[in-house]
Amino acid sequence: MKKLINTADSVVEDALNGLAAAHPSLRVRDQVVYRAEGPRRGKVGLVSGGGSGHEPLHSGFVGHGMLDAACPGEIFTSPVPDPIIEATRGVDGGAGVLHIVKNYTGDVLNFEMAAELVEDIEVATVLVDDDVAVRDSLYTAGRRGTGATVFVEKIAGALAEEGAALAEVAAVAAEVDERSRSFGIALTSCTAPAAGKPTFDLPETEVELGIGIHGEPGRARVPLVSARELAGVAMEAIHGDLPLQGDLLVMVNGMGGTPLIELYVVFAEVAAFVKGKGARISRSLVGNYVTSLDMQGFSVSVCRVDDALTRLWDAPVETPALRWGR
Amino acid sequence: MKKLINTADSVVEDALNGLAAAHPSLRVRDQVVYRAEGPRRGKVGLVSGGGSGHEPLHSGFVGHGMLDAACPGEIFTSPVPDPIIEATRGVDGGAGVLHIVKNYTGDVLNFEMAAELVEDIEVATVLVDDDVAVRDSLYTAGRRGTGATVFVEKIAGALAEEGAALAEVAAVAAEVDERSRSFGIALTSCTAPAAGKPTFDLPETEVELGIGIHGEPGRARVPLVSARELAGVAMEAIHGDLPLQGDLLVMVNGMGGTPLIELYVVFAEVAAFVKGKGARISRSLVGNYVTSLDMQGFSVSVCRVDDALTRLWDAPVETPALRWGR
Amino acid sequence: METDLFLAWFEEAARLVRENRDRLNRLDAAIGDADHGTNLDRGLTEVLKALDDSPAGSPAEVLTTAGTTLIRRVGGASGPLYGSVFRQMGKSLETPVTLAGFATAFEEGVVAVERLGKAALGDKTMVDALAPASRALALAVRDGVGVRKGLDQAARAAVEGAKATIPMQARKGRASYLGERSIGHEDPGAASAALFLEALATVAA
Amino acid sequence: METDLFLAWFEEAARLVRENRDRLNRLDAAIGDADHGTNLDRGLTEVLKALDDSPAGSPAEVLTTAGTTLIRRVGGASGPLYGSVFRQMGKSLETPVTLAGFATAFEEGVVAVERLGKAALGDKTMVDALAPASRALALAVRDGVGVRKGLDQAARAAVEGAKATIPMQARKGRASYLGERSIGHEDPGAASAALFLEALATVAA
Ligand SMILES: Nc1ncnc2c1ncn2[C@@H]1O[C@H](COP(=O)(O)OP(=O)(O)O)[C@@H](O)[C@H]1O
Ligand SMILES: Nc1ncnc2c1ncn2[C@@H]1O[C@H](COP(=O)(O)OP(=O)(O)O)[C@@H](O)[C@H]1O
Ligand SMILES: [Mg+2]
Ligand SMILES: [Mg+2]
Ligand SMILES: [Mg+2]
Ligand SMILES: [Mg+2]
Repeated sequence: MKKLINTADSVVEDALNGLAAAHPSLRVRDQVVYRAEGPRRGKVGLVSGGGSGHEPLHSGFVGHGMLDAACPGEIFTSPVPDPIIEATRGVDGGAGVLHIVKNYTGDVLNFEMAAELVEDIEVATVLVDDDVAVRDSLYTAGRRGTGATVFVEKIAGALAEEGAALAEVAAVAAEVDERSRSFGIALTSCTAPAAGKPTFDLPETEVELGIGIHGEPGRARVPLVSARELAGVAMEAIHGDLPLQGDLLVMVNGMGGTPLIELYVVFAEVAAFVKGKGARISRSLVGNYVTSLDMQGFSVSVCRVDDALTRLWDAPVETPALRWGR
Repeated sequence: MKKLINTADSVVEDALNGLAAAHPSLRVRDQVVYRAEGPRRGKVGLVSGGGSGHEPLHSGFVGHGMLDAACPGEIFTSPVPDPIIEATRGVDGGAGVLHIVKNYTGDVLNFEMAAELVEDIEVATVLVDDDVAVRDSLYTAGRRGTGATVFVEKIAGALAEEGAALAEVAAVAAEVDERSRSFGIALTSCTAPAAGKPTFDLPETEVELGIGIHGEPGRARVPLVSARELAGVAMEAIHGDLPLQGDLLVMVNGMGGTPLIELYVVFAEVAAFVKGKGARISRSLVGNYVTSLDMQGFSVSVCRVDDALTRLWDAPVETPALRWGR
Repeated sequence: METDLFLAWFEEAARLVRENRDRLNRLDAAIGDADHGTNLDRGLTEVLKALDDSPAGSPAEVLTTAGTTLIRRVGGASGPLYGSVFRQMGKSLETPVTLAGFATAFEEGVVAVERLGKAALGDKTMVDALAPASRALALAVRDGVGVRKGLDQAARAAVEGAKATIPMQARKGRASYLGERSIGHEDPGAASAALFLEALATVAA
Repeated sequence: METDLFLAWFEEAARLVRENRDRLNRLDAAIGDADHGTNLDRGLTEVLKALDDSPAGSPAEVLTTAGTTLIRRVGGASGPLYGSVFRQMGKSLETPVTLAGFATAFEEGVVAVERLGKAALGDKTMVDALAPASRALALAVRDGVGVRKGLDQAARAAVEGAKATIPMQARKGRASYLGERSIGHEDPGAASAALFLEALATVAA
């Protein structure tokens, strides 16, 4: 294992120190990342979190127009209730707090427990479950939350910034999740510092289809084909679940180890696919936003936006990883 | 070789199509990336370029407050004179054009030839040569241009946006280069699509010190040590060449395959080092800005800024890879 | 069953988990995210610390401290799940602790997990090791076998239950994302549950 | 020396470079960025195309077309450098082409590269193959040996010159970044320069 770390156990703590040193707009206390300026009276607070190793998710999205706090757990392990409780209290401006939770058993359980333990603050929860690679049925824990988390945090954050009530913010968050789908493909496994070796072995000539963001194996393993064909697989899976039509917010996301030039090659194919379906990419992101440590690969996330959602997407945002309008 | 590409020969072209599709603010024509809105009358035009494989450099820095055009060559191969000539004509607003050239023989020769061939436009050239890993002497081609290119393009771009004359813009670009130093370390080699295999083999337990951004081997090979020690090596090399003092603009740059969480671990160490020298990090960047395809590793770039340069750094910028203030 | 037995239980469980840490991680790597051993190891180390810092006066206190610590220190799915098993047991357990009393409290602990995780027998989770152990305890009580024998039968039932998860397709937790690909691997949580019961049988022997 | 000989020269050079493409890339990988073979291969393919599209009427035209195409299509350091060699030769060459005339034009081509690249003998560049070849041509002319023999001696001198770069420490181009580590490797540009001269000797033989 080759990593820029001090010790496997201190990665998260060391990285949080770096984050604090790099971004005066953030404050880090007890493994929670807050906006430096603290809560705003009357504004709904947004808290998200989950295992580390997905940077910039979630701490890179803390700031004006997006999250109020992020709770990073150990690598690939959801945070425990205590910091979530701390964060919830820390961001409350009297208008209640929204928990944005990616749909993983661990995240769900720990956020649930935290929510129960802060009786004095009104807490609403939205579960993000956009990954079409997972069949949503009685026979699974339901779909995983992946790329759409960025859409949910940005759009809900914008509405909260405008002073909307908790119920409205929770509603728009749920709406964005419903309108979003994602699919991921891995060229290589990732290596968790604690494990010290790749989570799975992938031959030089094969890829994993339908991977999550924790180095879990995907649903199937197929030969490595061209970017055009791989983008096609991802887009067909999404289109088959939520037909592409109208205006689309599209993110081509790198898994952490894939160079930007390759992501643009993929985006070109995704754009061609969308055009072929008669839909239109009205907004887009290309880069590393929801990663899986050093994994090579990509995921595509699509949200069928309307004018209201587009306006909220365009609203000013000022975070380490997403910034425009100020 | 595992890459998200269609064919090794079409990577640059395919990626440029993706870039154009992803960013309505850009226009791509004949392998040149322009601002969509075209040149502004009376504004000095900024043109940069070089081999591809360093994304987001240079095309990701085209936009308000930074470059007017970028000329991406084949992977790791500087562009030929024709597109540079095209770009120079395309961005000229009557106030002349600044060529920002990283100091590599190929880039220097091709930009030189292009500059000679556009007699009717006033062209000034600034060479970026910030890499302290290379001894600057009669016995080398001089120092390489690496991370400081981002500083030069941002600050010169801001001054040009304010309507300064070509001589002033060229002067501030040269000043930023003089005040900047960089040092890079690789954990792995990169794999160029045409070559199909790693440029050099690096054992599991070793790193290359003083690498460039083209997969060239570095000046020395040493055992892989902690992030703290590696950051120390880079910072000592920089400090030994340009003593750290006063306000510093610091970039911890990923080489393309290194996850953000590790870059933050490195940044924490860099910040501690700077503090130890009694200097102060007044501005910073952490992320992938000047990459070397899928190489794992990092580089640190430092610029000793004064208030004037800081003001220009803070000025509004709106490009795919760097954006604030609008 | 005295307080010391329960303290010894967690010391032995911590030792066994540490010993099996990599195996649990490997099992989790096959159908999850490769951290179950790391998570439990971290959690049980904290449990021993907690029991050291505030010596428990009763078996119930030992279980409550253990459960709370797991919830507060482990994270992931297994933290809250194991945490509620022991917290619920702590709530239900009355001193002096008989095998019958223990069996009842254990059953309530299992029910708590099933409720929290919405998991049932056959979903390929820790429940598939915990539930059979609970039934074994109930039978032992009915047949009036002693504590040692009863815990021993519970441990065997748990181990068998864990092995029985191999052919199952997961319906809960990360493993469920793999669909058919989850078949053919032992569930890491079921495997660690078996370790807990083996630990108890060992210290009671 | 007729126009056809010069056309044949570039066809043979293109073939040889294609054949040695990977070797040149490997040499460049050791002390540069692994693309010299790819760059020249791309460039010479374009040169043949250009010579096809606009048939050259004289040796000088062949060289000018080749030089311009290399500058316009190769990029990197070698594009402009090789390009100016041939462009300069095209400028200087007079028809009919005698060995003496060719030698003079070649020397001027070498001088052009030395000027453009600010490189001198011993800097571990293509100059270390080109300059010896030029001297060999001059001697051949002085000794009045025929075209075939003269070009053959030039090719040998170039090959030796290229080999002689192995122990050198690079002072120009990317290789210079490696300092002492550049010692022990043949310079890719010197190696390709030798291929150009071998190609000419072959077609003249
Ligand atoms: N819904 C659930 N109900 C019961 N047990 C579960 C459930 N989800 C997961 N588990 C158990 O948790 C184990 C995984 O624990 P662990 O790897 O520590 O957490 P995570 O899955 O968050 O990484 C699984 O092997 C399974 O036995
Ligand atoms: N300043 C120079 N003068 C003469 N030849 C040079 C100079 N710099 C580089 N070269 C030649 O160019 C060769 C490298 O060419 P190539 O790899 O195609 O370009 P690049 O270095 O831009 O990748 C070197 O091997 C060397 O022979
Ligand atoms: Mg986990
Ligand atoms: Mg090159
Ligand atoms: Mg796990
Ligand atoms: Mg080269």
